[in-house]
Amino acid sequence: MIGLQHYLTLSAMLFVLAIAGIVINRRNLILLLMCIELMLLAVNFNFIAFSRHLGDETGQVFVFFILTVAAAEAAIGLAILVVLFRNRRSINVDELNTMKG
Amino acid sequence: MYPYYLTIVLAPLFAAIVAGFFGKQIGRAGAHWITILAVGLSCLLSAYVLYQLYWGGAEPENISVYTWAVTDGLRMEIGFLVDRLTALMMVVVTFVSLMVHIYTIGYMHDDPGYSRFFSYISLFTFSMLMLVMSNNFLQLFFGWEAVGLVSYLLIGFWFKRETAIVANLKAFLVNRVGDFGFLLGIAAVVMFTGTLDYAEVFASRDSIAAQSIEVFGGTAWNAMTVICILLFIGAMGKSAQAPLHVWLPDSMEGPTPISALIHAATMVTAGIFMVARMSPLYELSEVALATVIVIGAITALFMGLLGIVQNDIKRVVAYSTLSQLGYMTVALGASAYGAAVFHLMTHAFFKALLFLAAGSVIIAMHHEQDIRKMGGLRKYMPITYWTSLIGTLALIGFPGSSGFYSKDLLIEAVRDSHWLSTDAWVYWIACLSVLLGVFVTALYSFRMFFLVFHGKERMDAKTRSHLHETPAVVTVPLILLAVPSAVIGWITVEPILFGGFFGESIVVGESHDALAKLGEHWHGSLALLLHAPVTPVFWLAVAGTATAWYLYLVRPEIPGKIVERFSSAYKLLVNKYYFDDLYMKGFAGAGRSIGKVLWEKGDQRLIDGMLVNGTANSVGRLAGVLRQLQTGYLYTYAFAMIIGLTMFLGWLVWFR
Amino acid sequence: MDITSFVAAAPEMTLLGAICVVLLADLFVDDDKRFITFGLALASLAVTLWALAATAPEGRIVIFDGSYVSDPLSQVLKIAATGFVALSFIYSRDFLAANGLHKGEFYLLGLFGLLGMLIMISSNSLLTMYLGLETLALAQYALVAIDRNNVTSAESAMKYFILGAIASGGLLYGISWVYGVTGSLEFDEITAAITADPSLNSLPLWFGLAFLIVGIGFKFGAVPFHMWLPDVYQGARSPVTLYIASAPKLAALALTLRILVDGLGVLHDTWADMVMVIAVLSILIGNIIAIVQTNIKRMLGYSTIGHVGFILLAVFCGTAEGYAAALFYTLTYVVAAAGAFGMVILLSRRGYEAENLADFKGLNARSPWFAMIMMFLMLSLAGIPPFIGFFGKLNAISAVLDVGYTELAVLMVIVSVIGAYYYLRVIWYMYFEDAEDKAVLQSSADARVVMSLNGIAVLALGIAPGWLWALCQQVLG
Amino acid sequence: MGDIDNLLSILIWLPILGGVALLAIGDQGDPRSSRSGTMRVVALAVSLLTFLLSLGLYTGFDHTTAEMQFVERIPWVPSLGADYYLGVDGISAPLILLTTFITPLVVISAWETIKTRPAQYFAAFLILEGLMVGVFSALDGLLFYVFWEAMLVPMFLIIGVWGGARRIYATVKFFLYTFLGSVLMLVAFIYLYRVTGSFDLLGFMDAPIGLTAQKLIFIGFLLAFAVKVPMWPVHTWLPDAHVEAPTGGSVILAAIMLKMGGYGFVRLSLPIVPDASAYFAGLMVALSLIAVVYVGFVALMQKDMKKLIAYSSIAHMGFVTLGFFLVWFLQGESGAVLGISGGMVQMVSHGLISGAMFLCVGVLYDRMHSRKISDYGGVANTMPVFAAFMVLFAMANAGLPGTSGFVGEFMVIVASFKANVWFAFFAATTLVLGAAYTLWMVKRVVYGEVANERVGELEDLKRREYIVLGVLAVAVLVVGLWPAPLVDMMNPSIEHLVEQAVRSKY
Repeated sequence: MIGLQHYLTLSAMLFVLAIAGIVINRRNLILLLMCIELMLLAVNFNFIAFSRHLGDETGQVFVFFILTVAAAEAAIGLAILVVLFRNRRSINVDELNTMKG
Repeated sequence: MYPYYLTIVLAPLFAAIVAGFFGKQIGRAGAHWITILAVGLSCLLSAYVLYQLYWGGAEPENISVYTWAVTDGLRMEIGFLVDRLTALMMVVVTFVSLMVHIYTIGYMHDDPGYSRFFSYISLFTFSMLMLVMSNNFLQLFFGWEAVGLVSYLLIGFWFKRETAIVANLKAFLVNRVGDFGFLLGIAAVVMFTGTLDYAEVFASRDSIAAQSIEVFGGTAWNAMTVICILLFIGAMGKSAQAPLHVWLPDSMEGPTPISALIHAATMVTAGIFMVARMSPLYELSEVALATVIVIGAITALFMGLLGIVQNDIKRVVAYSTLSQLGYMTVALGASAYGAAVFHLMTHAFFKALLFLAAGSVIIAMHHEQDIRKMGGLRKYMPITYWTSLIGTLALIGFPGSSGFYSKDLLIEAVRDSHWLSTDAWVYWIACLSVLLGVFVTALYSFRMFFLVFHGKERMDAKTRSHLHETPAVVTVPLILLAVPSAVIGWITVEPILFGGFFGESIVVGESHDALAKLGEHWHGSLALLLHAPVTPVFWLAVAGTATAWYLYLVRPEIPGKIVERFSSAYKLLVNKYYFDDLYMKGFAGAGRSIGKVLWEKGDQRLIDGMLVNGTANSVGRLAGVLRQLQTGYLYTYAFAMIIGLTMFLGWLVWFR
Repeated sequence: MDITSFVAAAPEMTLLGAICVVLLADLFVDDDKRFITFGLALASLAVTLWALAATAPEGRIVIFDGSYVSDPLSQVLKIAATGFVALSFIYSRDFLAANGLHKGEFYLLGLFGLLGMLIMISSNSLLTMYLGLETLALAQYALVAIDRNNVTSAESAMKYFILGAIASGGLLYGISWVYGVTGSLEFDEITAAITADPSLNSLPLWFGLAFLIVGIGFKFGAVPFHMWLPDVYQGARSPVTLYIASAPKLAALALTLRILVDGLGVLHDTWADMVMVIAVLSILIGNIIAIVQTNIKRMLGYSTIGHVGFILLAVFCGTAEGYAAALFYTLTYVVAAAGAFGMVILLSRRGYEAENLADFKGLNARSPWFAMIMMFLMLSLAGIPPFIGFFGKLNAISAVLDVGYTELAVLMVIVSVIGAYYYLRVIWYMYFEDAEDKAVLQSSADARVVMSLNGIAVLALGIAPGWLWALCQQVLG
Repeated sequence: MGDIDNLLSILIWLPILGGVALLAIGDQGDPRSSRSGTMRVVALAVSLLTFLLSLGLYTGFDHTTAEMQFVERIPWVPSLGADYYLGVDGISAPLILLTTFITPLVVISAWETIKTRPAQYFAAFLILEGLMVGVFSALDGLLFYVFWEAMLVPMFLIIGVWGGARRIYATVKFFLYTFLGSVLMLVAFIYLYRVTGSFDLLGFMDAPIGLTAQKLIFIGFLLAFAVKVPMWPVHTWLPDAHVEAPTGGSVILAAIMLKMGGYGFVRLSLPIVPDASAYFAGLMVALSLIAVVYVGFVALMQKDMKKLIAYSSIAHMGFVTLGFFLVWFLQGESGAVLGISGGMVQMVSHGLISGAMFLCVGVLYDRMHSRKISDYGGVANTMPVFAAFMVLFAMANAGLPGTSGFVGEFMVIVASFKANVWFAFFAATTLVLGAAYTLWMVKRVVYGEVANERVGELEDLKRREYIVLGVLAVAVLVVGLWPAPLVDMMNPSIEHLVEQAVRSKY
């Protein structure tokens, strides 16, 4: 029987994967955006699992909000990416360090 | 009498202020007139006060002028205690001061600092009067330091001379060493009596003597001994007793009038006066008296020896002053306070005379002070010659002169002192010193006298052509001082020493009273004079004079040979027993080195370098390291967040 | 639930309506008449303020099924946030116009950001909070990137976005756990649930809590979630930095107080230690690294981190006085910080951003008045009396001492000495050094007047701080 | 004049408002011309008016009571229990008078020597004056602290803007050093506020506090006050600050700001934490004596006149702290009041003397632009009047009786002898050391042949300088010759203080 903890574990793994992707990836910014989406999905997973477990719809409503916001976030993220690329001709994470110290 | 006292004190102060601040307005004549008139007035009134106290039957007065401050039950006042001791000092001070004022007109005639000089010596008169008239320790210290200040200013009067300004700094600092002890002594007085007033302190002297104080752990010292020795340290500074004597010869860098006034007649005797004034206290401490007499004996003999090798006319007189101050101190230590004060008085006259005469010679020699370049001045300066002779005879204690009475009786008092029965070694040190001192005194005095006034004329031709007697403003004071130098002893010895002149102002313990013992055999001045040729003192003086005559007039080549023969002893004397080297290179040098080490190593390197700037720098370095964490890379930033999160989680799981 | 209860949410609605008006109007405004948009934006803020004043609640009103709350705290924070947004608009106009950035977007994004803040401030559930947070965050990401031709802006926007997204992801993850454990998103109900069943107060809930604190720490810029802050402060154009540095701090405080106090107040024992750790790290690292900065925006960024540490230390106390101190500190800090960034803008002109410390050299010779104003601001930030920043520190330290953490109080004061150094450096550049740049200041009269008032305010508030402190105590009493 | 209401408030705010007015007036015309200006006149007028009004503190002072006088109290930050609470007693009133007395002199001394931004210069001093009066009159801890810290700002600017070559290092060091010292005092205040529920200083004095807490509070106070005094070993900011500060800055710093440390000890440490004060008394005395001896030696080797005077200030302030902390060595005996009186008189006197010494150096510096002793020599030849003043003040600095410098030293030495012979012994070394470093400097600067051409071209005192030094000289002599008015003013308060200091509070 697949129980709550399995969902939670899966979601946690997704979350960790997302974070690992952000920390380990040093090449492409697009990948970072994808990792962020993954992270939000992990959260959604959690919410739905809890919602089902508690028998309470609020969690699922929250998921809809998250999906909407995620879309907006992706839009803005990509827009910034475009601006960045226009200026630097590169979306390499490794080169994003003109400010430091 | 109170208005008189105030006038006596304030007149010189007023004159000093006028001459000092308005010197330009009143002109040179104005400056000397106002100060002379003021000091003359003080002198007259002082004489009147003395007259009233001795013949007029006036009682000693103890008056408060104003309250300086009161706190914690300690009254600090300014006030006068005028008794015969004070009155005598007042007369001596104002009289010598007056003479010096007059003399200065001639001596400082061409000096640009003319009115300043008059202002200073008037100010000195004021300070000295405050000192002697004080009725409490605070004011005593005031006067004590004020005369020190004026002495400082006057030694450095010719402030362009490097030697002068070194000398005045030295004088002030050495005096400060003495004052260090003096002030602690006053603090001790306050501690044991809770008051600064002489009368109250004297009244509780028995209770002081009954107390003790722990200075070094475990050793209890008698309170009276501590107080008296501390106070005497002050006197050692001011009265130039060994080893705090080094400033006095150097102080001769000042103009000659002040050498006469301050560094011979008055200020340097302040220490003697102070101990005499404190006689009720000293009488109760054998240890303190022993200290006093030993220090005095050492000074009397060894400083006299130095006089023999000096070639500067003023320095010879200065060493003679040191030696004579030593005599007075010995008398104090022998509880013969009266003899000390008596010698103080006669010494004031004849030593002022000698200095002024020396000054007269210096004027005539165009400020040449080396006696090797003089000689045969007798025929050029008869007045100076004769007055000098009187002074010199008084100094060596030639029978009949004032010095004879004071010194002879002083030595007798020492001989009869209680020390023979209590502490024999102290007795013999004192006796031998004062007796040998007589010979030494005669030797250096007449050495100088002969070298200056007799023998070959060793000055250059130009100087010789200008030699002549000095003007009246110089010679009149010489004559006026020569008179008391010659006769004052004869007249006053009986009343002062044996007539109970000091009354209550000097207290001597029954068993200590050597003068009283002498008094039992007292048959008058004439008897003493006639008795002189059978005393060793007389023959020692004669021997000294004869030696001087032989060595410096008859066989002038011998001294050189002696120097060659005893070169190490000579070197010791010429270098003044190396005291100056010890102080300048030793103490002053060590002080500077300590200062340098503390400053450079302590302040700059340790405190500032390591602690203060070190802390600041390490914060700066830390900042430099920490900023490296901000790499600029996104993944580092994210990683930092993850670390934070992980730490939270770890803490929650394992430590919460 | 009747329609009248919506009145409590009137400020947000009014603002939203006004935003729509501005949005539309701006379409018809030429570049050279952009002041119309500026005016309309200010008017929107004015209307919002009016709405705030008109709907001031007596006590605590909860509407929208417990998702929205209006209470004295929200009133104070909203009024302040609106005011600071207005302040940043006024300071920014000249700079934007001079640098070809004077578009409607700046104002619109700013207003949208404000809307997000108002929502955060009034949120009574985790959902509302998240929505408000994202509204604000998205507006801020866009604002940072507003200068499309500026490479550092783009870089900092990217950093801000990525890290912000991680933080909100973490926050959401935490929310999901809190929701899962307590079965509710509303703060009141969360508290009620935990109180009813103390066994809930255990690891799963704490797990969520930790993630929430990550979100809070990021929003505030507390170490170690602070890394974005210096880069964004430095990289964004000065008006944007000003915007980010001022009003959103109030929203962040609301975030903290609503979640940690309203929602999870009963978990104080658990979150206090975490908050303390990040607070202590913040005051240390923020103040120390600031010493070696040469860019004033970056320096102020690090200094912000230090100040955040103080705010969080006040929150850490978990007492009403501590929360009041946090509120007081935030309000007074933002006044001074807004002024400081405003001064950076004031000194800038076409194609030249006065963002290096060296640009402040000799300001006293160029303009004694503004040098003095800047000095006031710096002294206030350094916590020197009689400027208001001192009282912020005083209250925070007092609150910390009250809960018995003397060592912490000592650390706080010592760190403020370290902090004083870099503020003093600004003053010494202004007063003791000679000017490298002798140009006359070119800003409009209104900005100058507001700037002056801003500077005087930190002094005046410092001389009479009583009412503000009383207000803070009353609001959080 | 004693019946002006709110006299203390006027003394605080009049100069501050005057300073603000000066800033508003600004440098009219060419600031370089010595004749420019309303603002100089305004500055002088305000400072003189403040001084005249402050005389009301003396004339209206009740010498018989230890109670606070001229009290003003209105709520200030009621939510913090802090009041705008002012008042003076015999301890603070003389220091306020000193402040208002010195400030006009500083204004006059800077009349034409400050050429850059004179309006700001004068304004800084006036504002500083107000704040300093505030420190001395505040009876509320918070108010006290506000004035205490705010004071740093004008001084920071004064040193930094008008100072010498290394002014920035010096002024930042000054600021951070003193700031670091005083923040812990703030913590102590807040703790006391927590205990008593208000910031009332008099309330602090009556509150019972445990010994451990007292010790911690004492340390907090100690750092604040020891840095200000400054006591060894936290004194190193002072020489730097003094050397780099403009003349006026040095004068105010030495004459008044250092006094705040001493004032703090008597106003706060002794009465508020008596048991801890007793506990630390040995340490305090030791530090004071180190200050006297160690710093005396250090002063001897200084090559810079201002640095020398700065070090001598440290040594002299050592007497102040020595006098204050003798109380516990004199339990049950008289002498405690004497020691504290001595310390207080020493503070006033040092204010006059060090101010005068710095002004003297300023006079030379204005002419030669050098503070190095070796650049001088034989100044007396070209500046005889100046030389006279310099010697007078040097003698006062060396503690010559008849000058104010003697009074405090005398009282403290007498009191310390009662406490312990060795205290007195080390304290009295100042007689020698003080004279040595001061007079050695005088010898090298004032006396001797004209050292170089520039000394040969020196002009003697201008009328303005003459007035300033003359006024100070009179003050130094008056206090030295008749300290009774000063001592009487302080006595009841000090007796009360001793009672407070010897009781136990836990």
